[in-house]
Amino acid sequence: MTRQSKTWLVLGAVFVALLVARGMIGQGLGRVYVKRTDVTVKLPEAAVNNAAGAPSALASGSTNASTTTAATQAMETPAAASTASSSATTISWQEWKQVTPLEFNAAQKANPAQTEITLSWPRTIGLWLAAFFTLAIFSFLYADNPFYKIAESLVVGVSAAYWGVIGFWDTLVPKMFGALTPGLVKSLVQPSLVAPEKLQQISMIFALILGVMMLWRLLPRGGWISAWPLAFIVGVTAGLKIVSHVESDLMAQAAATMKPLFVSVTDASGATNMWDSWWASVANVLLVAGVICCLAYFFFSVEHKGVVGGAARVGIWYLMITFGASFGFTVMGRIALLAARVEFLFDDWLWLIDPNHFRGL
Amino acid sequence: MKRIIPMWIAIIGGFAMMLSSFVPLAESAGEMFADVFNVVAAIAFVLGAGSLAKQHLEKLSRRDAGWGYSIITLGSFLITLFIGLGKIGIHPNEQFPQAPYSGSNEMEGSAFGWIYEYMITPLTSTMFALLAFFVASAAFRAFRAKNTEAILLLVTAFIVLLGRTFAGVVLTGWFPDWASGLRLENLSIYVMQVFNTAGNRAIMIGIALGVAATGLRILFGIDRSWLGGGDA
Amino acid sequence: MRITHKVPRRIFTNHSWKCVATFLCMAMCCARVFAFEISSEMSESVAPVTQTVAAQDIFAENVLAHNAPEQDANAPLVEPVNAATNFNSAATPNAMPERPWFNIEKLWLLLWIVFIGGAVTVSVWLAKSGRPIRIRRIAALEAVDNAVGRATEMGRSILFVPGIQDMDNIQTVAGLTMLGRVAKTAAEYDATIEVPTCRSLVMEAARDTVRASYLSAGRADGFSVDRITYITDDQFGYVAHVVGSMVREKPATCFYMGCFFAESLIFAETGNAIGAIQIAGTAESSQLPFFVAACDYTLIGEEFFAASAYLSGEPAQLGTLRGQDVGKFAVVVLIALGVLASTILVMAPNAAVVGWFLGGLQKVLGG
Amino acid sequence: MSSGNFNNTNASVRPWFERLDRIDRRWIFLLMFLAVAGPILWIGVTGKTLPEAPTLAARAVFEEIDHLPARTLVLISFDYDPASAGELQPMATSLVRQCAAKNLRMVFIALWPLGNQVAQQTIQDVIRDDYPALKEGDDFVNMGYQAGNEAVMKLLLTDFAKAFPKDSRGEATSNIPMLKDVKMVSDFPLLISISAGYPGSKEWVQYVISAYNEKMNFVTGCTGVSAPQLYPYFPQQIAGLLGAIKGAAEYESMVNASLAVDGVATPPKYLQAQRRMGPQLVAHLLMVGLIIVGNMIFFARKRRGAA
Repeated sequence: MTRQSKTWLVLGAVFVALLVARGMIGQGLGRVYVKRTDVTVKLPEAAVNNAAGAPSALASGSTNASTTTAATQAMETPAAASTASSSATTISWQEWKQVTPLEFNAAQKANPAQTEITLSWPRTIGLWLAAFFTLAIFSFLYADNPFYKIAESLVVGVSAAYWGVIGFWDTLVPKMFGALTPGLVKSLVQPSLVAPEKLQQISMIFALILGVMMLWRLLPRGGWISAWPLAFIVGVTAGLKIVSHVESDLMAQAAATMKPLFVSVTDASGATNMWDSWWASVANVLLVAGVICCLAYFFFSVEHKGVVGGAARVGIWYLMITFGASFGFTVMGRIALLAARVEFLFDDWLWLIDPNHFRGL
Repeated sequence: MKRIIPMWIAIIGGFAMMLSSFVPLAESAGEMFADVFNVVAAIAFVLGAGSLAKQHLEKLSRRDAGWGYSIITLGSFLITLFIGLGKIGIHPNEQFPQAPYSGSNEMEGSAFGWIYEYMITPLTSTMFALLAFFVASAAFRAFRAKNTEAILLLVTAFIVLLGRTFAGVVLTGWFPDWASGLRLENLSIYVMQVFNTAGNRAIMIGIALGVAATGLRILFGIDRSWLGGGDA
Repeated sequence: MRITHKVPRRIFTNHSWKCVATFLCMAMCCARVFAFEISSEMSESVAPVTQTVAAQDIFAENVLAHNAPEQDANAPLVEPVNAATNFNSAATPNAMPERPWFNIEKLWLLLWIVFIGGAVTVSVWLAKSGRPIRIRRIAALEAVDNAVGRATEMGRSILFVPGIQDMDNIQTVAGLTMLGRVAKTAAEYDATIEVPTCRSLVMEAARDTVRASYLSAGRADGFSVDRITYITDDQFGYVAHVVGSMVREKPATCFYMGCFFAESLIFAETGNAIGAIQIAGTAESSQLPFFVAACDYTLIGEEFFAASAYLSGEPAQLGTLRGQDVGKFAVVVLIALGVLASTILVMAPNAAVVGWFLGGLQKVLGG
Repeated sequence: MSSGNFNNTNASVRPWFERLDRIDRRWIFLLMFLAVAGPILWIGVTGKTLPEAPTLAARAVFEEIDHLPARTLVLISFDYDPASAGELQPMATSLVRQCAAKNLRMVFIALWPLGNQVAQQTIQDVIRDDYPALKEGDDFVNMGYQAGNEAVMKLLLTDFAKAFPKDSRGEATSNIPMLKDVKMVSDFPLLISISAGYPGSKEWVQYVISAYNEKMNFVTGCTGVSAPQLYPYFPQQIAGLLGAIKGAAEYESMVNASLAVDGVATPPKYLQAQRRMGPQLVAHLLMVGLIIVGNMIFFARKRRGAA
């Protein structure tokens, strides 16, 4: 056994021992409780006949998948209700909202036989999985290891699919199908869809053509045509960005730099405050000089020698100060992120701390 | 020919878009392009998915080192895609019960929502949190007074870091009022107001010119390397 | 670097006529617009007059503001003007009921673009006609050859990350042009180059670019599509994969060229830990500090956009860099004049000519 | 990712700075983890928070609100969504608490779609729970979200009722008693924006505050990322500025101190920011320490090299 695997074994053993010990004392370890609510919705009269066929296709999947504790009740939801009798004009389902352990305890105290607030196994398992993933990613800081590789493979697969799904339901369906087949989208997905304008339809047909050209690559011949949509995208991007950058960066920033080098600050009595005036003037001088020197650094067709060289050197100093300040300012946000993960481990998972009084410590 | 047509497509598209920014009637052209682009990108996901599937299937069939992890990637990819595209376990939106797919994939308690909350969020946000460790190691290694530039970088970062804590306030808080400008917290504000503004402004002006020149190189057909043209 | 190209003096080369033609079109548009402005001022007498009056008022307010006791003189001169004009246009939304075919408020923006376009066109034309161009050394770009050569020597791969944004971001496009250059050098040195991408479209574009680079280096057989892969659209999913493969494959050289956000430091620190030579370039100013701190070489902002032209060594491309410099020079001169005028104005608030001059300068910059 | 492996065999021969310079960076990682985890655990278990010494920008926010006479109208814009609530919610909670305690009349608006939701939550947590005497319509009103970004701000310059024709309950603006005298945005002596980006503080300054700098005061709370862009406006256009969780903690401590009642502990919801500052302080000190040690190594080695 190598030294490294020994280290891993010892670390793992200590960790599991601590975890078991933690589970024995206090209120135990992370669990998630959910509260059930029954939702019954009336189908609009007109829709009952039209949609009667469609929901049944979805019926078997209409249970709340992650809360299998109540799967048996959930199985008889929407379509069961709407297909059981043809006169049914309502559909119903159950929703589960996460509640704090405090609420669970209160409900149990009031009525030990209550079934409204229950332990959610899927979410509790999810919580433990999330904790495992958090630790697996942190383990990368020590060395690459199988746990990290599992987490990495999983996050790649899941997130790629996630963005694909988002692209389909949030972009393709409302934008493209919404413009080209509004009837279908209206009846299946979004009854509130506004009828598309002609221009919108044309642009979406155009988009579809570009998309098909892109996919042409998958065919054995004629893949070169996919260069056309790419060229269109690159060209249009270039055109758009030239305008927006010149407007908001070049012109606006240059205009903001036209400051007087000498300022007189007057206080409440109307007298000039020499000290403040001096500081304000120095600030403006430094600012204007800085902008010009930094710009000198960016000159390409002039060697950095002589006056330009001197200015460029001062410019680099300014840039370094800028970078140092940004670095220092960003640290706080980064530490906040780590603190959030640590809080997740200590609070949600290990129940070591309870800053929000969710468990009434 | 295979390079000339795309080049002209880019040139015409680019100039048309540039001019549209100045014509009130065509002001929405930019937004419309954003829509078109998003749709094309969403369709092109098929290509990405194909590449992803191909690399992992090849790894599997070759039994490369770590092929087991490819199973995890492929499996999780397909399962998530299936659940998400089919809106498995999503009940309709309460406002539109007649539309079977009106429910949102992100709703609490759905399978897709579960994947997001208990897999994607912890994995990606922990990855993000690794930054806290890396800023520390980068600061230890890189912030050393090797030359004037490094000293400026280091001293500014030091002042700002210290000024962001209670310790910095305690350290220089006793400075008399007339020297209050030298208190760490005020010093870091001063650095932000003067030096940071100057530096960022110059960077932005430079970037604007750089973007303009890059765009013009494309629109004038001078730079065709992006076209797969290599040298013009 | 001093590049002297002796190109035969042909005025209407393939590119120049295109550049000149487009430039002429733009100039004609401007001329038309000028004519439009004059005629609209003549025909619509009421609205423009109120606007001029308002503009004078603002200006007077501005001067007053500098002497008013509670107003700190450090206040930027620009914003009040901006806001007040906006306020005016908001207050009189019906000044122009019909939508004109040209947005007159953006006239100066158009002129700026025409100016930069003209500067670039002329510089390119001069360069093509054989004028020597001097371009200063950019250390990061001088290092590219060595960095690629190092990978070949060590028998390891090169990692190229073209940012995490899609093709509708100009930084990604600039990153891909850079990829073209690096891939060509890699093909010449017979080094392998890996390009993991965060978007499907970027993957496709990168494949085209690298394929063409190998082709032009005469090594079409060395190109493999499988080294340019799509990972995932998710920012940190992508990061997890890239840093994981970095510690496993240990590339000798890493390039980060494009639009980066928080992941910049994760890449750079991991690359540092595996001892890779790292060259970064981005215009994302919030990420520059991290690249500067952790990479061997960093292309800062404008340098990043200049990189592809610099590496190409072609006179036409280098000419565009000089065009950029002309634009920068104009900005510096305008800022200097503006600073001078506003300083005089503070000392002598009644100098009407200077005030008028400053107002004009503000207008040139869209104020 | 093991960095250069430490060579144990001749470690004892090397001077201290060489050993420290070649230190495995994983020790730094461990220190960072302890610097963050330790304070979280300590604060979580004991419930104590670290002291705060308010800086100028945060003190200015407190004083701007503190000197307003009772019943003054205050416009509070919620320009953020739950994604940035970690940084901004403590500010929002404390700002509303101070306004409620001072008996100012608060008008809530939102320029971010989800801003209305966080505004409602804040109203529930602070006003309804702790200041139940305040009446909606007389003492506070939530006008909800209005789409249009800067266009809404420009409209506010001339016509408040046009920008926000009804409140989130559906009551017409003209029927709301506390808004009777409000014509436009300059009728609010104080504007507060809690901002996570665009549209937010910067746009308020550009479109509203620059037009009414003498009539209105503006204080704002913003995320750490956008704070550097706002500092140039302080203190001329922005009278008070809370930057990131640090600004929130400073301000929170001031509000808590001003409203403290002997013998009654401050509820945890008013301590969110100060709780989060614990790990920040220790981790920042660690970073400062690391920079100092790094430079000690550098200079020690330089001297050795020169000798």
